[in-house]
Amino acid sequence: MNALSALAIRNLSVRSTREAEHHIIDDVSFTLAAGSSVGLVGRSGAGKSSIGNAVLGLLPRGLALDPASRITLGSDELTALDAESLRRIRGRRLAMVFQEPLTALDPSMCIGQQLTAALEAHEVARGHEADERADAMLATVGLRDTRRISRRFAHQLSGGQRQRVLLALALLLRPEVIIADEPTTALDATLQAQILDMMDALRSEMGTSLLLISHDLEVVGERCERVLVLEHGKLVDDGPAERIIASRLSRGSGSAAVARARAVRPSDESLSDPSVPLVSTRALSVHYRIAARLFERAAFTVHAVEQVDVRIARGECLGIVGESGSGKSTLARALLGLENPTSGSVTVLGRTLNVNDHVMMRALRRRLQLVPQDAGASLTPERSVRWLLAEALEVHAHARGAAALKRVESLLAEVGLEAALADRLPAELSSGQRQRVAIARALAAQPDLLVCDEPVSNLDAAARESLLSMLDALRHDRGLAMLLISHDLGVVRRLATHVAVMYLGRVVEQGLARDVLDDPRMPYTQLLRASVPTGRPRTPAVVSEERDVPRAAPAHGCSFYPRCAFPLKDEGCLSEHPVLRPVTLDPNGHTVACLKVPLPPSL
Amino acid sequence: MTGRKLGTPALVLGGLGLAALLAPLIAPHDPVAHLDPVLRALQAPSSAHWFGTDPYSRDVFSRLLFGARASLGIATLAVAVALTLGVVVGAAAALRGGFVDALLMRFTDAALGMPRLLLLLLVVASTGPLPAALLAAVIGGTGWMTTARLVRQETRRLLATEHVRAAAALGVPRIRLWRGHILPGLLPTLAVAATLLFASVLPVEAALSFLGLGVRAPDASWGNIILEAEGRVLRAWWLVLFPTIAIVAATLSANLLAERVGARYQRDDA
Amino acid sequence: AGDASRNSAGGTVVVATAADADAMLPPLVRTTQGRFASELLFDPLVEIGASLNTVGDTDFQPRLAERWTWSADSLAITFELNAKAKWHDGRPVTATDVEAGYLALMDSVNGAAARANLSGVESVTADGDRRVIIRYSARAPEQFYAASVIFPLPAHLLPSDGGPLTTSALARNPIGSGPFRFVAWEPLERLELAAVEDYYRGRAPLDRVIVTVSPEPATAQAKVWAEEADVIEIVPSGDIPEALSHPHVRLVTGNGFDYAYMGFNLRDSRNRERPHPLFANLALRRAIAQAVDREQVVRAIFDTLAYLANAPVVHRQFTYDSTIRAVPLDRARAAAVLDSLGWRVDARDGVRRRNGQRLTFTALIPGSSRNRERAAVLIQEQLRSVGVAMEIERTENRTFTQMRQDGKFDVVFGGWLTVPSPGTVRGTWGSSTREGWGNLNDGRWENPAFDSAVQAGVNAMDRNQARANFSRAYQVIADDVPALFLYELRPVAAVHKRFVIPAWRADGWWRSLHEWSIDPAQRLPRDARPAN
Amino acid sequence: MLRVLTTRLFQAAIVVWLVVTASFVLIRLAPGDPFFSSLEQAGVGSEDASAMRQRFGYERPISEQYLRYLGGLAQGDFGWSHSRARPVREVIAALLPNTLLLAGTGLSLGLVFGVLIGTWQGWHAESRWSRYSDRLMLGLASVPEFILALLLAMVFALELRVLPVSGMHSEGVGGLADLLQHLVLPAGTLCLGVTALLARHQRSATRHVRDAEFIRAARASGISEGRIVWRHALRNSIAPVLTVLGSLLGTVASGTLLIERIYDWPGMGRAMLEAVGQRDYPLVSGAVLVTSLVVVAATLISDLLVAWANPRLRRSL
Ligand SMILES: Nc1ncnc2c1ncn2[C@@H]1O[C@H](COP(=O)(O)OP(=O)(O)OP(=O)(O)O)[C@@H](O)[C@H]1O
Ligand SMILES: Nc1ncnc2c1ncn2[C@@H]1O[C@H](COP(=O)(O)OP(=O)(O)OP(=O)(O)O)[C@@H](O)[C@H]1O
Ligand SMILES: [Mg+2]
Ligand SMILES: [Mg+2]
Repeated sequence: MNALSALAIRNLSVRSTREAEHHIIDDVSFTLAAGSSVGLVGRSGAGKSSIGNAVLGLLPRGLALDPASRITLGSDELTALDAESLRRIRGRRLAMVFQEPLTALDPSMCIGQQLTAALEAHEVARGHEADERADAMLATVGLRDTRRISRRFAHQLSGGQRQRVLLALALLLRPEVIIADEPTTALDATLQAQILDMMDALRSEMGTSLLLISHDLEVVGERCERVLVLEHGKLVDDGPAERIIASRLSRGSGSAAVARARAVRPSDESLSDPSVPLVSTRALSVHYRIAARLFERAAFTVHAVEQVDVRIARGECLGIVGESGSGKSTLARALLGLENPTSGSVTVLGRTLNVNDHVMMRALRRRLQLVPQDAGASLTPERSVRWLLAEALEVHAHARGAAALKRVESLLAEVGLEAALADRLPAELSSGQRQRVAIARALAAQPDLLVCDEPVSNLDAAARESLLSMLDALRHDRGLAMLLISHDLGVVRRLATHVAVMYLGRVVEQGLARDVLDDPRMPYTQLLRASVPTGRPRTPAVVSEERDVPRAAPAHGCSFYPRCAFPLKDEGCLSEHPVLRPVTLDPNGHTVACLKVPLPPSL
Repeated sequence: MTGRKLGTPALVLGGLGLAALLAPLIAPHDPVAHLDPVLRALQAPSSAHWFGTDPYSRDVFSRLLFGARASLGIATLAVAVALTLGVVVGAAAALRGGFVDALLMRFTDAALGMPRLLLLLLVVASTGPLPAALLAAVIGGTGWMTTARLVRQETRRLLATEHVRAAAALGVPRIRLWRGHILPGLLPTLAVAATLLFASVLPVEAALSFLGLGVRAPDASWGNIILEAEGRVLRAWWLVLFPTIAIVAATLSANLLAERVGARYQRDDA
Repeated sequence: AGDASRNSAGGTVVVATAADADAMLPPLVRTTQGRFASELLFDPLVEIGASLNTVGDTDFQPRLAERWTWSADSLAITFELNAKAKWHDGRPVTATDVEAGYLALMDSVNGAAARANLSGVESVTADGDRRVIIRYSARAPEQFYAASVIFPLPAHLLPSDGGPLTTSALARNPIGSGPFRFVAWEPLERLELAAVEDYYRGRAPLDRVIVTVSPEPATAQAKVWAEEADVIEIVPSGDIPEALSHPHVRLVTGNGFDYAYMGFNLRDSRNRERPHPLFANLALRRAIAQAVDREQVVRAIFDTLAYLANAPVVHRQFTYDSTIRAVPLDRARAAAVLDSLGWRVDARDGVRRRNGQRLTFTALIPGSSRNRERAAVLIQEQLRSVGVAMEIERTENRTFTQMRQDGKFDVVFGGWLTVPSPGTVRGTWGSSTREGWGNLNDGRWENPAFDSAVQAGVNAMDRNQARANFSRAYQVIADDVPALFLYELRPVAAVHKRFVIPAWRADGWWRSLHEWSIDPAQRLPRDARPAN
Repeated sequence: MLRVLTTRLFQAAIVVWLVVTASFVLIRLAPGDPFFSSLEQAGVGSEDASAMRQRFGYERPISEQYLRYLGGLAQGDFGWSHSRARPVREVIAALLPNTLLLAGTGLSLGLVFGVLIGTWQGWHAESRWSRYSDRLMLGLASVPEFILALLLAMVFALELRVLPVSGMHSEGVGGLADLLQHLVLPAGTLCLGVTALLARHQRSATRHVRDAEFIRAARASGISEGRIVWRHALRNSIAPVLTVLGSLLGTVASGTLLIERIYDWPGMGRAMLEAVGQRDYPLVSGAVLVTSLVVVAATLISDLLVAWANPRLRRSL
């Protein structure tokens, strides 16, 4: 073994305690040299997260480490350590970023405390100093206004914000080894690049080693020197990143390259009938009032969605893109009547939504379905997959009893899951598997509008591709309307007919997908597109955009002004508030909320 | 975990139930017969009377067997009433929210604030002695409030979780939502509440016979066997010890059985 | 006074009871506990002697009245007050106070029990400060006894506006004339009295009398066993072994004034105008009496600590007669009579039936009396053996009393606390059709022979003649079986050994309390004289 | 939150009114009245009681009595307690502190022990000691309270003679030490029952939280096991205990009845029992008023605490 190895894993095996013969991880050995970064890839359900959990000695109930397994951190044999020594190592020398941010945060402790608790646990800092360090760390992962953020609870954050809190927790103590399990799935490309850069910097400065678990071959290719490939719990390949990524990217099935290639296919707009929108919003705003303590009057208000007008017609797919925390999920939920609008309205099939009208909401529920961002947490933990899917079928009277139970298997097949998983509880699935169960559940209702909030964030390229094609086919063949939220612009381009770009709760650019994504006018949209990973090693020279500068909207004028890199930007941007204006002659066409974008000549 | 057998607790509870059913066959003596109230009263356990005799010289062992019928029957029924009321009120309050919630919970507060004794006294005053089934209903009807508050609290907690919100968004109707997605999460709490109810009901039955509400003389119940000791817990220990053991054994095994059945249910839900 | 006598004096007696005094002022008192307190605080004019004689003035003891003289026609008695007698606030006891005491007793608002005794009194008038004259409307054997129920009250402290005594300042802070003065009263918790230094009959050796109330009888006893209290008035027979196991406890057996009975309702419980379907029939009542082994009931419950009662009279009443014969136990006869009445044993449940109707009835018992519950259950089992099904209905006390007064029962397990005067049977067993009689006769039994015998007994000026008449009445009631008389309690009290007790009075053990003293060698810490 | 609170206070007033009204009516439905004597004493007639009834207005129609009672309440007059021969307000002022002392001590000790034991049991749910102690708790919960009370009294006060049998003070002794000695048994009995009850709830809840992902995540950042248990797990599992505590506090205000009776503790429960027995209408209503106030306050506090523990429930109570 490498003398310099920071982490050495030998004969790691993990079994399910229920079915002793079921090996989740089967005799895996590898090492992680100090300062190196190694990618761990494999299909969803291959066992990647289980390796991470096993290394930390934190396998969930129901999984057990084989006694022959050896895990060595530096010179310490982790499997032989007592609880207290292990504790000292965790977080301090060995950290992990959990795959599902929502469940990994304590729901009843504000996040600032969760960070300082980690500092205090390792006696690194306490009291005021700990607060300072926690705030600083939150700022480093791109969270603004950290004082306020740190007083919030997990459920008051957006998906990407939560993920960054987890990252902050892992990076806080500058550990020797970081196991990052899909650490950037909920982050936009710019942020993703920024975070990964930071880890690279840690690697070079501190000799930190990184085990990066990801589906995103481009990211792995960009950031890792070596790649491990896991299949059904077995290590099937181990080699330099260039070779493996290149071969995988170019391989026919399940390749993201295919997705990319196909994504260029112009979206089919023939089905859409813009005159009768299925859903539309008018000046929709959702504000959250936040009080940190029990008897506090709302300390401040978050304008999560601000004056948004969007519309989706049958057969259309509206893609929503925007930075983490820009209000995408909130908009989606408000659209479905799951969030009370502060002002404005949502109209579904000609009727204005009223959240408190239970009769109306019940009638609409079947027609509007959601795949939530935290799909894993949306499954009732005590219910088996089969039960959950059968219920969805029964509730909407598509099938009952035995028929429903049978339909379950075809539903599972549609989302690429084996029928054998049907009798598992959600906790016994991998994240990607759970995500697909959530999608299957939404599809079971045969909705008219499907809202997918990051539906494929935890899926490998093959699963992702087959899912996307299935959704596209549904849209095409059955006129399914969709709202698609994703950070992966490739995915959006692949599926969306229209795109809305959100920034700080507002839509700042809107239009046909090809117009907006292929020819973005707004500087913000251009920025989003810039740092999409390529799959090739990156030169760290590329300086990522400075997020530490205040991003809060200025009191007047364009809220993007401080970060705007547009050459035409000037003082005038601060005097007037930009509204969406068409930049083409087509009245339903491309609109942009920028004062400096040139208008079409006739206007 | 799942392979856990229903074993001992089922055996104990089954045994108690069986003993209750077969009491006439097993009991060595007529449970109400006075053998010799002057010479054989209040005898400590011996080979002739395994559990001793009471102040009327009745055989305690036989009374215990026959008393199981009344006590277990009343306890089970009372728990069923209290649980049903508690669950319905608690769940309705949490699910409907708003005005209904306020109404039901304040009613619960009122029921808590109204001393049980006063209510029971009214019952005595207006109806006189009650048949066992009604007695159970009265005990249950005055003991549901804590369960209601628990059910409401837990339902509200679960309503705020991702998975219940997701199920609601899916369009699962409210009652079904509660049964399918909230009840499983609530079940452990409910199981605890139910066994504690069961444990609390048996003594209540005993206390009630003070008011003339209990099982009527000369019929036996575990509670009134204890009362025959008239507080002499040390001197007439056999009158206290054996029924108490019976009560504890019944509660314990009911609880363990509930736990194990619950563990099974969690797996076999499909 | 010498320090030496002070040294041997002193000490505290703590009395544990299950119920508290209902009041402190004699006209307001109804309970035994109330009598305890009020009779320690207030002295009467004269007190009945240890013989409990109620006829004439034989054996009556002077109290506030030092001496008395009868008028020639015996229709007036002049009482001379003791010159040293003082109220606890230092004022002397005057004749006006006696008047006030009498008026308070007669005031219907106060509802004093003793009013019945005073029905023959025409007036009570002061004659100067020290002299009181009681005038009577007619001669009666218990004329003097009536004077003994009068407790003078401090006229100067009575509510001047004529407001009710119950809520007056005096009721809450009674100023009396007895051997102990009032210190504090937490109703239903604790009462404290202290010795009066200049008591006209000599200061009591004890310093303090404290009553603590424990509604739970077991607790009241436990206090005595743990030396937290010194006296408990009644120890149930079942607890005698426990009491004997504590070396510091001495048991005192006394005589009581309670008797208990199983009374039949002679009227239909739903319609009081109609006779009771079962118990209007004497043969049936007798059959039931023959089926009950009362001897066994009494022995089983009390061992030897109660007498078998045969009539509504107790040993300490001078009319007690041990020759009264109750219906004897004879189950074979009972069965034969029941058979002849048409009640045949049914093989299904062993209960007799006539025309398909079961021979069953309910027995009302009060929730608070363990003894009577015992008796009921024992009799229930005995009756079962002759095919009679008696259901027991146990109710809370007030409900019991209400149901009983309303005649809503078939059989009631009742009990009466009597007084030395035997005439009280007029109220409890006399015909309610007679003026002033039978107001407590809830079973509505009526028998002219009984009434006239009692009347003759009450009017007899001679004790022996009275006895003969009452015996006749008792035999009538025993033969007519309006009730099965069960037992007369012989209460056993437990007292701490350190007390030296001169006598234990059957009509109120506290009557000798001002003579109790403590053996100095056995003092407890609480016997130390209070700092103040 | 403040709005929610004011609404709750308003509702509380309605609850108290409701309970007082109900008790007012109910107690009058029971046979007998304050001047109806249940004495079995020859010579005591009942005709004299009517004068007293008249004086206290018990012969008027119940609606009129009710309005007069409410009118009195509005002026802070709770009426006259017949069984204790003093104003109801004085009775309550004297007894309520005693009950609160007993209930407060018993409940808070029970809370501490129950939560400690239950959390430990739930955290180590698989261990043998956890299972055994759980059974012990359940056993303890099913032993009738009065038996427990009598047994403790017999053993500690009569056999071992280490503690006083009853009451709040020994005759002739006073002071805090004496009071505490008297408090041990009743509070201990109460505490045992409460501990058993709360431990069972806490165990079940802890056991459930133990497997949550965030607990694993906390371990992953090296938080010590103790902190995980007492900071993370406890806060996420305490809600059932808090809820039960809310109703316990309420019932205990009138419900230490048996304990107060057996240990002769001069408190509200004992007084209420006697007041009901003696049909002391004003005292019953007054006591019920106080208990319902305590209940309302207790449930409100418990709801607030639940909201504190679970931020997702904060928008309403
Ligand atoms: N329940 C809530 N209470 C308070 N603030 C909230 C709540 N939910 C979301 N927010 C805030 O509203 C803003 C928008 O959140 P939202 O979840 O819509 O973002 P998003 O665009 O989906 O981001 P991401 O890509 O990170 O998922 C964020 O700043 C978030 O912190
Ligand atoms: N408790 C369990 N019992 C049985 N099987 C389990 C259990 N937990 C996980 N599994 C299975 O183990 C396999 C590996 O799961 P793991 O979460 O490690 O996958 P993964 O590679 O991280 O997948 P993803 O990319 O979807 O997150 C999956 O097939 C999952 O179904
Ligand atoms: Mg995973
Ligand atoms: Mg989101």
